Amino acid sequence: MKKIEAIIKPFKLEEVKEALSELGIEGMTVSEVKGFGRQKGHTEIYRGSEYTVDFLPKIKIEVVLSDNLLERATAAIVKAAKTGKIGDGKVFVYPVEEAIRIRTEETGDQAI
Amino acid sequence: MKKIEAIIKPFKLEEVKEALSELGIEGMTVSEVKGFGRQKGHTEIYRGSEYTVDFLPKIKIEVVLSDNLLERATAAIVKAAKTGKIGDGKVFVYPVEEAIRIRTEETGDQAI
Amino acid sequence: MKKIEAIIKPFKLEEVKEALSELGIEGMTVSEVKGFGRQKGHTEIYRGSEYTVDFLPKIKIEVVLSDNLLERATAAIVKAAKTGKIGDGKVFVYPVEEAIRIRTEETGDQAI
Amino acid sequence: MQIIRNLTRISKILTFTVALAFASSAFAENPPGAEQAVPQSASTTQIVVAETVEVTADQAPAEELKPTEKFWQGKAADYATFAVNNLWICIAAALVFIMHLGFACVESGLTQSKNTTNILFKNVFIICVGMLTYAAYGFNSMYPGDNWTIGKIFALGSPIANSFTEPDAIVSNLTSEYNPGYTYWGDFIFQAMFAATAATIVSGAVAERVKLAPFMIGATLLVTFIYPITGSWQWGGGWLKEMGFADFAGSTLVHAFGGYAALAAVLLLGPRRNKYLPDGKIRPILGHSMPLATIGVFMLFLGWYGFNGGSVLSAEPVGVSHVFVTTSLAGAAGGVAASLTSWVLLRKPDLSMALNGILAGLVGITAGADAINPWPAILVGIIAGILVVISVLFFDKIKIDDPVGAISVHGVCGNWGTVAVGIFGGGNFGVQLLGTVSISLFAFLASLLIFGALKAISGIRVSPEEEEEGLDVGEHGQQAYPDFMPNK
Amino acid sequence: MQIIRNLTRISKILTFTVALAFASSAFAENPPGAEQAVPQSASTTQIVVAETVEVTADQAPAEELKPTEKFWQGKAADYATFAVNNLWICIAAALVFIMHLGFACVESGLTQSKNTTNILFKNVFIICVGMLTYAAYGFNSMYPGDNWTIGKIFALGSPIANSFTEPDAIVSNLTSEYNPGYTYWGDFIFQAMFAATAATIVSGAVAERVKLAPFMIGATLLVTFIYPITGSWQWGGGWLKEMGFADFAGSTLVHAFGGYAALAAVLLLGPRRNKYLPDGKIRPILGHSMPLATIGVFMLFLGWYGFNGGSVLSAEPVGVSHVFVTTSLAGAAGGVAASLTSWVLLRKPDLSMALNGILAGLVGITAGADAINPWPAILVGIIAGILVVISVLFFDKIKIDDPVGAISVHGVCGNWGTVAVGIFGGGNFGVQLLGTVSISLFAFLASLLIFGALKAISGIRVSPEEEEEGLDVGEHGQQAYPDFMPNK
Amino acid sequence: MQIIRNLTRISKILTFTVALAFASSAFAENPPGAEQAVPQSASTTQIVVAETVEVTADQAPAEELKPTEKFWQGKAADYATFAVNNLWICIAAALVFIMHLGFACVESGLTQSKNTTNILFKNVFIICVGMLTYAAYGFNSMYPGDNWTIGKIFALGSPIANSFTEPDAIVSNLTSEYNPGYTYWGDFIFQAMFAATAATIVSGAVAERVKLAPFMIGATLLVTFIYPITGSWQWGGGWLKEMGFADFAGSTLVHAFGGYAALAAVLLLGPRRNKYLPDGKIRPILGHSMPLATIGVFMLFLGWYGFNGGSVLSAEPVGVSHVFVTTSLAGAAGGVAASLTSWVLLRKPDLSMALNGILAGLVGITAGADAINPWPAILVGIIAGILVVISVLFFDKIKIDDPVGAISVHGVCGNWGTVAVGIFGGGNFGVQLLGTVSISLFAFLASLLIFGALKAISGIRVSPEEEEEGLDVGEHGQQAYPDFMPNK
Ligand SMILES: Nc1ncnc2c1ncn2[C@@H]1O[C@H](COP(=O)(O)OP(=O)(O)O)[C@@H](O)[C@H]1O
Ligand SMILES: Nc1ncnc2c1ncn2[C@@H]1O[C@H](COP(=O)(O)OP(=O)(O)O)[C@@H](O)[C@H]1O
Ligand SMILES: Nc1ncnc2c1ncn2[C@@H]1O[C@H](COP(=O)(O)OP(=O)(O)O)[C@@H](O)[C@H]1O
Repeated sequence: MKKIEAIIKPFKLEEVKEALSELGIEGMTVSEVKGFGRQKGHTEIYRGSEYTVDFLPKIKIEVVLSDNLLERATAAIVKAAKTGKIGDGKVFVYPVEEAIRIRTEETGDQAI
Repeated sequence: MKKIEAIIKPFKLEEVKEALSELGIEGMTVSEVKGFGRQKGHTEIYRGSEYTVDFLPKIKIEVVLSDNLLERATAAIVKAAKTGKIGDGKVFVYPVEEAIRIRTEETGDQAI
Repeated sequence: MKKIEAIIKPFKLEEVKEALSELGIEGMTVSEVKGFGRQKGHTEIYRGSEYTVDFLPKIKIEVVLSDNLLERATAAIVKAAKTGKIGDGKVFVYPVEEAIRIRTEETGDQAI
Repeated sequence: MQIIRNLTRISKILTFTVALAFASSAFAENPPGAEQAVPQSASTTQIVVAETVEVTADQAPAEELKPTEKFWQGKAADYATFAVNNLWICIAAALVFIMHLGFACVESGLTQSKNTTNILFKNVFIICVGMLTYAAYGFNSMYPGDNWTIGKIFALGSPIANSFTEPDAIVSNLTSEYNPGYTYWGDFIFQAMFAATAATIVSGAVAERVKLAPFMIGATLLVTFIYPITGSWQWGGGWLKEMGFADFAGSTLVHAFGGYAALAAVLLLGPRRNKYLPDGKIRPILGHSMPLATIGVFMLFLGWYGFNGGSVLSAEPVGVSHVFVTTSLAGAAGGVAASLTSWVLLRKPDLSMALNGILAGLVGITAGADAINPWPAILVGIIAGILVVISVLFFDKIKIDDPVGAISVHGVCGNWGTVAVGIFGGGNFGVQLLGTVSISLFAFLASLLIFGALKAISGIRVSPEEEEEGLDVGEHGQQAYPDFMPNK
Repeated sequence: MQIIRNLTRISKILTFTVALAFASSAFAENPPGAEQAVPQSASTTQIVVAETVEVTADQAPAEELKPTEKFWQGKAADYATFAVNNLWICIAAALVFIMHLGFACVESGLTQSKNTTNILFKNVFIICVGMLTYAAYGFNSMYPGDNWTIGKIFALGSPIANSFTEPDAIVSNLTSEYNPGYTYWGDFIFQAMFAATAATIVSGAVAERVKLAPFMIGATLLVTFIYPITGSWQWGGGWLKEMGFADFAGSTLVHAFGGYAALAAVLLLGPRRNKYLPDGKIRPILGHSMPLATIGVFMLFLGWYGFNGGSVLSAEPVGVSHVFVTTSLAGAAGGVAASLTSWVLLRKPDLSMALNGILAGLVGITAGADAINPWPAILVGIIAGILVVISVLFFDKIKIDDPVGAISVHGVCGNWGTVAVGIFGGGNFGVQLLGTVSISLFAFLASLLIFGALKAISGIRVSPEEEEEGLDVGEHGQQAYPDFMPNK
Repeated sequence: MQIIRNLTRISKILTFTVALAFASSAFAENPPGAEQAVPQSASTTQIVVAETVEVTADQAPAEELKPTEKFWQGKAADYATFAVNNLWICIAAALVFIMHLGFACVESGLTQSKNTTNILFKNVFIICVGMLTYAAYGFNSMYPGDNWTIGKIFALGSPIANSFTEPDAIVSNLTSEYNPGYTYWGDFIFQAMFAATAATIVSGAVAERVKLAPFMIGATLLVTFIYPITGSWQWGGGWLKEMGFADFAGSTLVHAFGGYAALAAVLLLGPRRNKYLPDGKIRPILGHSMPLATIGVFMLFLGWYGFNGGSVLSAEPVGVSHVFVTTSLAGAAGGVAASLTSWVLLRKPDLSMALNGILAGLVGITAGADAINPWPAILVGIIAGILVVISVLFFDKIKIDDPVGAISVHGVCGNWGTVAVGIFGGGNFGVQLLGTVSISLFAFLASLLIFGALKAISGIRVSPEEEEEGLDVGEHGQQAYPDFMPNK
């Protein structure tokens, strides 16, 4: 099993979700994060003092899936999330040692 | 060392926390996430337009622990978090290569 | 590639960010989390009833980086985040199998 | 299709309801206090300015004058006094109106964000429906004049008048003949604003677990049928009035009424899940927004100037200014006393207690704002401020779960304020006690009956799952603060 | 350096503007309705109390009295009446003022948090600039007296008077000679508060996508030049007035005006991104804060007591109290009707619809608050409450994207309220229809012209990227709720 | 046990305090301005309506009339005028009251969410305690009549009267004999509302770092003892008044007083951590809620109609309506000017600056709202709006950290408004300058002394850790927006 962690632009969430659903992936966990990267933030002025907003709002999607889905899933995410503009985000892949569905106590690929 | 990532129903947090404490686990990190899964969301109407809330509020618990605690910890989490109803969540286990306590610079099992 | 996950005190974020920048690390993802640990929370009273706030606000920084940067990065984070007081937080290191930059579809060290 | 069918249904129901009211107001016997009520197409002709009176008095033949103009002829000074009195009643009504925003904010601020839409909806609904049913029934039930159904204890209500067309009726309802302080309309609207308050108090105490529809029905019944009964006992000239009971602006008639009706509902409902733990510990459930609660209390304080100030029932300078002083000082004293009490008893100054303390002081002085002098008013406020903290702790101890402290603020301090008139305001202590106890009891029993019946029929509590998830989604499908949302 | 240069520039521009206004007010022909306007260093001398009048009348020689004192001599009762009338107009102006907070809260509550600062800024700006341009041009354009430029259809505006110094001018502008209900100043300020309302209505409908600068220009042009034109047709004594049109406080003159101006702007702008999906589905874009929206509606309801109550233009007791009753009941009925309608049609009771329903009822009764009796007023409110729900659904269906329902609430229910006077308030149905249609149409066309021109010149819509990211950052560089921030 | 012991302690302290006040008010020499003050059980008998007067005048023997009824006999018109005047003072007091909600919202909106409960608590506390101490000491210290302790410079305070029982005292305190505009009670309550304002201004400037208890003590001392001193110099008829100083509603007496007291406190406190970085950069600390700040400013604007309008001290039509116009226009001009200035100087239109600009315009016109004509009032507002932006930048440049701009808004623009009366309002420029400088300086020094002493005794600043973590948890153990919480 692998875990895909995708950092994407917030407004791409729905498209990525649908792309994953089409692959038969039925579960994922999503959170709001702030990203710092090549996409530089903007400089703003608040009551006369300049400051840089260099942490931009991003969405993090986490999906644990079986190894055989990995390639298609990353490709689908990349396709759905791409705008071609800087700041589109990243896909990271991590090894997963175990997964358990709390409700049924199933483990492994059954659990996800 | 391993990392357990448990996605649970929000109102189960306290019970899971206590179950872990009983095992002698003294540290964990918690965040609010939204989960998409078999537990279907609900369809609502806002000013006449239907929409589906399919991202449901969940809590993510992250615990890094030594290998020997792993089994007992997952079991404890599963037990504490289970309601038997769909949407109870998942437990994922990941390998951890290193841990450092910032305050003391201890590493490995000492650090967690 | 490795992923560093650092749980730090919120007001140390800027210093850690700068320390990492100085190493040439140009990307990271940040989120707000609550931490439970040796740094005990505080007992408060709300309308006469006591309760314990044992989840304290922390910041989680995630950086994926190439193996050769790992040591320097962890050292830099530890140095920047340390106050010496309890609750300074942790640095965890995880293996990463792949990274993809969505915009360019570059992979591996190129992507981060 | 479905939509159109539904729509037709709604409009039929609504039209029927209004038609009924129309009919009854038009053909029923004249409502008590109103001379007659034949419908009239427009009342544009009613406006008169004393100024004009004098001018026209010289030039136009008297028979062309409108009835009110005729009435005021040669009484320019009385007209001016009547105008300022009536204006004050109207402004005071607007101030009491804004108290309902205050309740909405306090109640939603002191509860969890997952129940916020629900609480706001309840408050919005109650003020709206309360005004309507008070027009349809309550006003005449509460102020029956001589039309008591059961001597000085109960009067059947009826719709308010729709208009006055006969010259005599115009004069006797729309000039100082009706009352030196206001017209029939001014009287109605000021009282209507009071009416919904009692039900709104209940709303806070039952928050975070009561089912919407039964609550709406129960609250509507309370405000429509029950509040006017106890109201009639005193302000309607009933048996308590005759005994010399004093309750200037309603420490008992409005606040204790609401507080004890709330108590009954809370007993029937039970506490929120996980509020009282098996091991005997009390788990606090934190209010989600202190700014909202603070806005609410300031709005209530502001509105109280209308609530108490308007209860002078005229702009009489000594009365109004005296009431402003006692109301302000008692509210302030309650806030300070509760702050200090919470600081000493609970280690740190608790903003929510300070806010409750202000309200406690205001509720406390409401019965005697006219009769109690400024310095004793401060004492009334201080005692109310201490009392409310202890009372909140006490109800929690005996596991009566009142998320916003409504029973303590309105019930307990309402009682205190009423007997305080027997101590500091020249009232008869025994009568004061009797009055506040009997009305509190009646409100409690009536509420027990209504919500008890609803509990038996349909249940009054949401499912444990809905309670966990929040009533906003469960009852309204609408979060108060919806956050990030898939973007397609 | 740069700063100083910029500063000099601003102050030059501003000084120039004010100087211009000064000049025109000082040297221009006397503004219509004001006898003369020679600048005067101070007006401290204007204060007079009837009390004093009598005293001084006995002791001091008459020639030492100030003009207003002289005027009121021997008319102590008329003075009292004038004082209460004028006071009410001033208080009513303050109540209308607070409606602008209401709009700001409703509009920001019903839209996304990333556009909140922008909406608040627009509302703050409009009320400020609206008062200023109404002083500089609008008041005299709307109330031309006999100074029509194009007979009963259009009058050129001019700045309001700066002061009155000649005894005759003082008396004819600052006593009941000007109007039995208010002084020249009271008249101006009450009307000024109304003026900005129309533009504020537009603000809600175009929210979340309109470019700031063009909006500011367009709204300023609307409120300065267009609103006074249609206003003059009725309240300024123009052609509609002469036909017997009735619009008591502005269901059409203010609300439908705003609603149809909004409609034109929305048509030019197009819907928000991703609101109407290619597959025909409508994607709701949730309002980010129900408490904010609720605070807004209560503030509007409160303000409406000034809006309608003040439109009696005096404190005449029957008029004011009647208007308070009809306004309250219609607003309440709108809220209840919309709640029930949304419950039946949309499965669950929708708070945002209940709130819109209250506003719909209030807009509906605004034209006939004086002329319609309480029970028909409830019917007007009920119909408005049902209408607004259907109208919101309808506009969404035809893909006209109005985030807060402004077109439905103010436009559609403004029309309804105006013709309702023809049904329930003794008005001529045909004239009512003609009036509301012609003003709605004029507002629509003028807005189409203004925003159309702005669209051609500079564009009126932010870039898709800015829309995604939010106008708060795009236009203001300022989030409404900035959260965690690097700490160094 | 512990609880009961603590409770006994509190009630002892409180009873003692009140008893003291009682005693002093009952047995002390008559408070200045009040004829006598023998306690009286109830004052229910005070209500009189002119109406009644006339009726009873014919029927009842004169000796049965109450003193006020007797006084008003045959003066029905004067009674009406007095009623409207006094009513206005009372309503104005309620409007000034709501300014405290305005301050609470602005201050919490423009600071971080971790300090919100603390700021709200401070504001709630100040208005409460301010009213009480003004009753116990301030009112009579500020309005000593002839009872100066040190000629025209200082008067020792004493508690307000508790009641008036002798016929002479009743007439001389509760009719127009006291003042043509209000009763003794109306006078007190209007002035009491003003008193707390000065301390509230300080609250904003010291936000996010001041220790709660010392702040509460310092603010209480300021409002109790210092504000009445400078107040007495002008409104109490002191030395500045005699020099011809003009400060209509308190640009200097209230606002500059508060602003300079704040400046001293800020200098003693130092800036917030990490606000001014070692490399000379200024790190902005963003306000956490723009809607809250906006609600606050609108509430302040609304309240200002009472603040300035009530300062006419009667409902005299020309005065009130003139003040409404100048206040509105100056506030609006300030908002527009600050918006444009921030747009030019700071690249984008800054909502927080627009909001500050409105307040600046309002503060600016406060000294001359009666004496300055509308067009110059706009100029006063424009200059204030520009000034406030520059001033905020300036104080930040010299590292004086004022989170909400209180020193600029109230201090600097208070000064400007006062000298503006010397330019546009017929005041003597030199005297105006002298007045505003001497009061600002006195406030600064007194505040320096008070907070300096507190700093020496107990420290006035929270620990760096508490500052990082937020004062809500540190001082109150209560977050303003508590989020998810373990559920057991
Ligand atoms: N090394 C990294 N580790 C973790 N997150 C990263 C890293 N680099 C980038 N990110 C995340 O990806 C987001 C996009 O990266 P950025 O460099 O701005 O643009 P791009 O994806 O086009 O290269 C960042 O905002 C950050 O959240
Ligand atoms: N493959 C997955 N990867 C990551 N998170 C998942 C995955 N599947 C489920 N989840 C998380 O677990 C939660 C519960 O899953 P769900 O399928 O709804 O019910 P159940 O746990 O009963 O199978 C989801 O809301 C989601 O947050
Ligand atoms: N085993 C763990 N797994 C995950 N997070 C942990 C663990 N232990 C501690 N943490 C995180 O680190 C934070 C600091 O830990 P704590 O024990 O309070 O102090 P210290 O870092 O000084 O040892 C905690 O608040 C929590 O967020």
